[in-house]
Amino acid sequence: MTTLPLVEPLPVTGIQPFTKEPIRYIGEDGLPVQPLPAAYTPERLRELHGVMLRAREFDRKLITLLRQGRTTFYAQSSGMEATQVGLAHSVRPGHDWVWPYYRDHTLALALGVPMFELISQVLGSNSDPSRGRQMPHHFAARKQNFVSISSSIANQVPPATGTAMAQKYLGTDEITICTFGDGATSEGDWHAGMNMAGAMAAPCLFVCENNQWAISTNLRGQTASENIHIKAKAYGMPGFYVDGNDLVAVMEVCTHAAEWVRAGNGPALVECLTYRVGSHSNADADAEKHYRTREEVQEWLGRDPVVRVEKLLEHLGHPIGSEERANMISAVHREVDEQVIRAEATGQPDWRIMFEDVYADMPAHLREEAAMLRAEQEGGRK
Amino acid sequence: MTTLPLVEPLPVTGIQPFTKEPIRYIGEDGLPVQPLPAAYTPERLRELHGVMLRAREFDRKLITLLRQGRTTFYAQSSGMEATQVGLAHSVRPGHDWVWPYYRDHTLALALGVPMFELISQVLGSNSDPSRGRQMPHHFAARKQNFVSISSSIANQVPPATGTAMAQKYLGTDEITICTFGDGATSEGDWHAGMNMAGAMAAPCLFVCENNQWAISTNLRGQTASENIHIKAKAYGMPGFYVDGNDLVAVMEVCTHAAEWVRAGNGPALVECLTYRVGSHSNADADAEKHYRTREEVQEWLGRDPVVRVEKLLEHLGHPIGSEERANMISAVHREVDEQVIRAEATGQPDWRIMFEDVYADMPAHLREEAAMLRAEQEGGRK
Amino acid sequence: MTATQERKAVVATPETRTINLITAITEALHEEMERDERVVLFGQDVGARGGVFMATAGLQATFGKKRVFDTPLSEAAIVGAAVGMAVRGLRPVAEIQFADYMGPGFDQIISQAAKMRYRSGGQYTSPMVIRTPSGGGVKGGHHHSQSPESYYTHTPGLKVVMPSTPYDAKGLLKAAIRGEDPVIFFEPKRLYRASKGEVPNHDYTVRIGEGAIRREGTDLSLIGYGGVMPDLERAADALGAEGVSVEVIDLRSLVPWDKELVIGSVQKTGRAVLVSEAPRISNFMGEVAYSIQAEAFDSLLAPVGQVAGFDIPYPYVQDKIYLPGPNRITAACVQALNY
Amino acid sequence: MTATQERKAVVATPETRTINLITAITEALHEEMERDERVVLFGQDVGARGGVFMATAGLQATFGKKRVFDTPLSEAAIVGAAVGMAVRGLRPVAEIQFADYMGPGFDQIISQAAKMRYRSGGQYTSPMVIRTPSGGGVKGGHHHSQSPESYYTHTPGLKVVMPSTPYDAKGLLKAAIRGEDPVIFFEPKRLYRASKGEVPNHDYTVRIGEGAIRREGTDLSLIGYGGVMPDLERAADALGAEGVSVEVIDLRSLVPWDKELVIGSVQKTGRAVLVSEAPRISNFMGEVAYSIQAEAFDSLLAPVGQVAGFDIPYPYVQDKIYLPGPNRITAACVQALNY
Ligand SMILES: Cc1ncc(C[n+]2csc(CCOP(=O)(O)OP(=O)(O)O)c2C)c(N)n1
Ligand SMILES: Cc1ncc(C[n+]2csc(CCOP(=O)(O)OP(=O)(O)O)c2C)c(N)n1
Ligand SMILES: [Mg+2]
Ligand SMILES: [Mg+2]
Repeated sequence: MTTLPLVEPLPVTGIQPFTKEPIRYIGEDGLPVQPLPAAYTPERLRELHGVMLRAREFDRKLITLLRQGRTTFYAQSSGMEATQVGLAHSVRPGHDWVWPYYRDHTLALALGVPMFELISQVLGSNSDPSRGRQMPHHFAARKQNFVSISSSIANQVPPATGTAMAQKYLGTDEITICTFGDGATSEGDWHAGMNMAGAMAAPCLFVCENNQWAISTNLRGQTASENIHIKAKAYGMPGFYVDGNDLVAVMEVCTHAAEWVRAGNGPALVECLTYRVGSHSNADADAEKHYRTREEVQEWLGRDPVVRVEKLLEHLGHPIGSEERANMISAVHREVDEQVIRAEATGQPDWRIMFEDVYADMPAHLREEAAMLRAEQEGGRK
Repeated sequence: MTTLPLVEPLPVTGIQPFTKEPIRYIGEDGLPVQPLPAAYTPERLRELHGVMLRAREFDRKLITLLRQGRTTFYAQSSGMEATQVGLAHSVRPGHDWVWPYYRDHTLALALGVPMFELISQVLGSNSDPSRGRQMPHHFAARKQNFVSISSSIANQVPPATGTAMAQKYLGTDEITICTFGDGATSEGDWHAGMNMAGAMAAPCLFVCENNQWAISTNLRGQTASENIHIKAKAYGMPGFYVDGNDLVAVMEVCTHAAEWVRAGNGPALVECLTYRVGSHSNADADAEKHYRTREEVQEWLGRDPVVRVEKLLEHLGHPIGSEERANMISAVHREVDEQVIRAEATGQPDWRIMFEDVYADMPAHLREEAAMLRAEQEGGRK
Repeated sequence: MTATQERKAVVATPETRTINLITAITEALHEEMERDERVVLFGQDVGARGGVFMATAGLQATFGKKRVFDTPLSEAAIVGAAVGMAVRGLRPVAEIQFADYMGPGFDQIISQAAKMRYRSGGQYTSPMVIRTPSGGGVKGGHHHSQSPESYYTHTPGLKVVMPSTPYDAKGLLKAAIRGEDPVIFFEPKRLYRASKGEVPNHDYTVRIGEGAIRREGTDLSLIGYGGVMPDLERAADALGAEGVSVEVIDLRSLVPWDKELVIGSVQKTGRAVLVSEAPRISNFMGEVAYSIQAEAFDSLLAPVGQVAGFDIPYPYVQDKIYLPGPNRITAACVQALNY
Repeated sequence: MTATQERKAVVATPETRTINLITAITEALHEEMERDERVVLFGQDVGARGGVFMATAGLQATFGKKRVFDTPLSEAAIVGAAVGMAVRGLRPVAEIQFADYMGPGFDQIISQAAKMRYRSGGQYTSPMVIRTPSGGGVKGGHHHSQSPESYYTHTPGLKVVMPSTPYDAKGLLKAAIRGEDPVIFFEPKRLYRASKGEVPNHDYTVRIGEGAIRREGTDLSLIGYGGVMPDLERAADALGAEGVSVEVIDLRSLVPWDKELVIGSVQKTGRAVLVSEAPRISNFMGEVAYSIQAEAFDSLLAPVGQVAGFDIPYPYVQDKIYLPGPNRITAACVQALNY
């Protein structure tokens, strides 16, 4: 379910940048508003739906893990599955490179990062490929070229440009994908990286997961520009605007934009208009009610991207039965539970690991500090 | 010659943002390409021409001062006089606030900053209002609300937004003017300040003095955007494009944009397309030949903004005679020579002043450091 | 009146209340905004949200959106706007959501805020406060745990403070807002609710630059600031139980810092241990150590000891192990005592 | 072989040339680019212009615009691009035009370059070099004179070096480019042409982390790095003329630094004076001072002395007065000797 073939470009139609309205293929009622490309067979759609649902339930299980005190932080992507799964399908996992942000675990799952690795990171267990160094949701996966996440907003944008520049320098056919939220577009580093990418014609696909809020600041508080994608004009790159809750539209637009980038035209920006239906993070769970109305949240809960695919499948005559759906959900829950047990069984890294990976070799001052800590930690056990 | 009345808004015509070509009133041959607004009487034009020529000759004299070893640095604005003088006439000196950059001495002169103060800063004499603290061309003038310049490119942009926010908060009718070069638009701080200004609807007029080079990097190396003013779209503000070597056009467009800002519409950006005909600075004098062609420089020398006003005056039947011109020039040279003598006569600040103005009061550690230095400096003289 | 006396005086007065550190900050902001219309508050999520730690809770409701407002997500814009407002005559108090996120605003802090008065020869000034939660102990990993104060203490033109008690938090914040210089105001986030103490009901300030003797002692001077202070007290308790008399000093202000108080203490005790949680190399405590040995050399019975953070990025899993705890502090004291 | 021996060996060999420090840098870049195709060079004006100090002069002509190129005017973009390139397998060498302009790239340096290896558990690394001219003495005022190295030494994950001789400049730059970690490579700009010395014609590197004894002595250890080194030599000469035997140490590397060498020297001489030109508070030398008194306490005949920059923004007119000169250094040594 999670491994993707190298992308076969879908037949690209007349997708245009700088549209006034978000590009859409499937209406909120699940009916196509423009012809559905042939590639979207019911089988393919069901497969994609499975990826989305898996991510959704992973999110839900994280809340339980947090409540149980087994982790300390979550940042959900519920409501944003069409954006992240759609984007994943324009990426060649392990070939293209991804500089993601902290809300991208659905993207990670869709790119084939094993759930075990994600769970391990969230728990900070010995099985975490990042060795328990970062707070939950700051994933890194070597095999998928899914680069380690920094909390510092927009920090990934200039490095993503650099990776794309390296790809061009090396003469590869790889591209780099860089994701960020709407809030991130206000940071200086965002601008610096975008402008450099434009000036260097770096093969980088920038994707804004515009979920309309940056903690308590909405898009109008964030910028006076009409929307996000228009900012692409400042960098001489095309800016595409897509309904981020429409899986087909995201796949089509991202694939189109990625192909455009692959063709050597330089970078592109895609704005996926979606919504963060949950709180910003666990730390925001109560506060959220102070800054946005329940009506707004309800309205967007009603625009559920997973449900939209289900409606489409129904329209296509291949509905997902309620029992089938329930079975899918319990399969994911079982999967999470199993991975949690497996990950916890590996234990947590101890103090020794703190001094590793600061440098390639451990310099004398860190050896001294480690020795001091050894005395403290092991001395106490005598 | 240097004091301006509070701006009387010129009758504003159909000046539009986001034009494909720079707005122009006077052609390179000195003939109006659209009707000359009534305010531009020959008398007024002669006065403005005088300001431009004074700045030009000031620039030339600085080279001499540098060659004589009486200063250490210059950053000329030769070729950019129409931009800076034109802009100055949309500002109410001492009422509006200005966050300038290091190439703005023509702007300073046009706003009425006494040449004595500028010369004093360049020489680092005791008469420098900034007390010899900064390298030449980092002016500050309290009376004109001409805020102290930081070398760090684009650093003035977020503070300019802050000053405009304060003006709005205080309910004044002031606006803030913020200038910068083309290169500055690549910095993160530029973006941060512009975006904040848009989001806060701060009364700030941003003016890009696009002289097409940032040291050795030309505009195409700087950004892939079509031009600079289009970047205003990213911030929801209008972006005006003006021929920066056309004094009338700069005055008309800047006044229009400033009035728009004063009217409470939020910020605006004006891009003045001009050219740096000299080297970036004295440090660049030889190197300049390595990165741009002599033909390009010659071409722009042929588009001299001072000469363009002279051609216009000739066309209007009020030519400036060659003798008159020569007299004007020698008057400026005399003025500079006099101010240099006056400034040098005040001497240079000694070591004591180093420890002042770090904080409002001098803390103990600085008193100790000063005492140590006193012993060293005065002990030696015993 | 010495700082110790001052503290006793506070406890003695009937006119006090016990509050926690974050409430002290909210109160200081509230009172200063009432006192002076030039005071404005802004940053990410400080408005309706009340700040991620609720330091500004209720202030927008009280003072309106004009005086308490959310900004776009840019620390450069936030700091820069504060500079520009200060230059134009306001008294901006900007919040940076976590000290770890001062990075994008770094050049505005060091090139604009710190140098405005100096570079303009006093023609322009930037009296402003940057408030920011710092320090570890909340399992926040790299970017919600760091203690970057040394960067700012190394930047002339800035004042730098870090309170550890509600009394100091309120008094220092008021002093910072009323002062004429830019102040970086670090708030030890793990003490927000853990640190409780008395504050007077009347208006007061704590002078920037004055340290406080938390307990007097004769055998060793234990010196710290911010989030580590409760652990210094614990270590002093433990050593006290063994008959060692420890003098505990809270620096409170780093720039300027109270060298006189520290040197006086070490001249008395002959031993000093310095505690901070920032990485050790180029840590502010290096300056304190240098000064002690330079100015109290003949009084020293043992080398100045130091417990600092490790020279590694702040780890997630070992959050608590990273921090100097009472044991590590006690061990350093014992080493100095046994020298 | 000790560093002193090494230096002598170089002078002895016929296979050397005398060049200045900036030529050493250009040569190192040239040779490393020839050796390894992954090495690319970029920054503001490093291409046709050859850099504002001409450190990259001729390199674009030799290696083409693909490998040596100008960037837009953004330090965040420059540093960030280097990180992204390094992560993808290149060996980027980025130039920041002046160390004073690292500010806008600060968060990329501290959050990305410094933490990549650690935070990813070694899955990703960022071997890269940031070269930048630093220090005073060129009448450059605030923004062309500062010595910000302490900020970076306080940032775990970065290596920080600053050579003072052509030999070290070339050898350290090569080591930095070949190494696996991000290195901040400070170039003391006032020595670019003033510092001349021999370099071997054959390929060599200088190990990051090793100091060098510039002259041996028995009465006092005089320790510095970078631009101040010639003044240390002058002070040592002056003291030598008075019969004082000064050991002069050039740290060369700050992180990691050669504590063993320094402690060994002070154990021998009993006196130490540390010289740097950065503001004193939270200066890197605080760590050196702390370590000396902590580890050589019983050898010390006088407190460790320090000559640093003043805690003020770098002034323009008093450019030379600001810097520690031979007189100020000599005075500090005399103070230590007379203690
Ligand atoms: C430089 C920086 N400043 C502040 C923060 C604190 N912070 C964490 S998430 C967030 C909002 C991000 O909003 P957005 O970019 O829209 O992403 P979203 O969380 O909505 O997906 C903020 C302000 C941070 N992580 N980094
Ligand atoms: C942050 C920063 N980086 C680099 C520099 C070095 N520098 C000085 S001027 C300049 C070019 C500026 O170009 P532009 O903004 O177009 O202004 P112009 O000099 O052309 O008027 C550069 C790179 C600097 N002053 N500040
Ligand atoms: Mg968002
Ligand atoms: Mg320019």
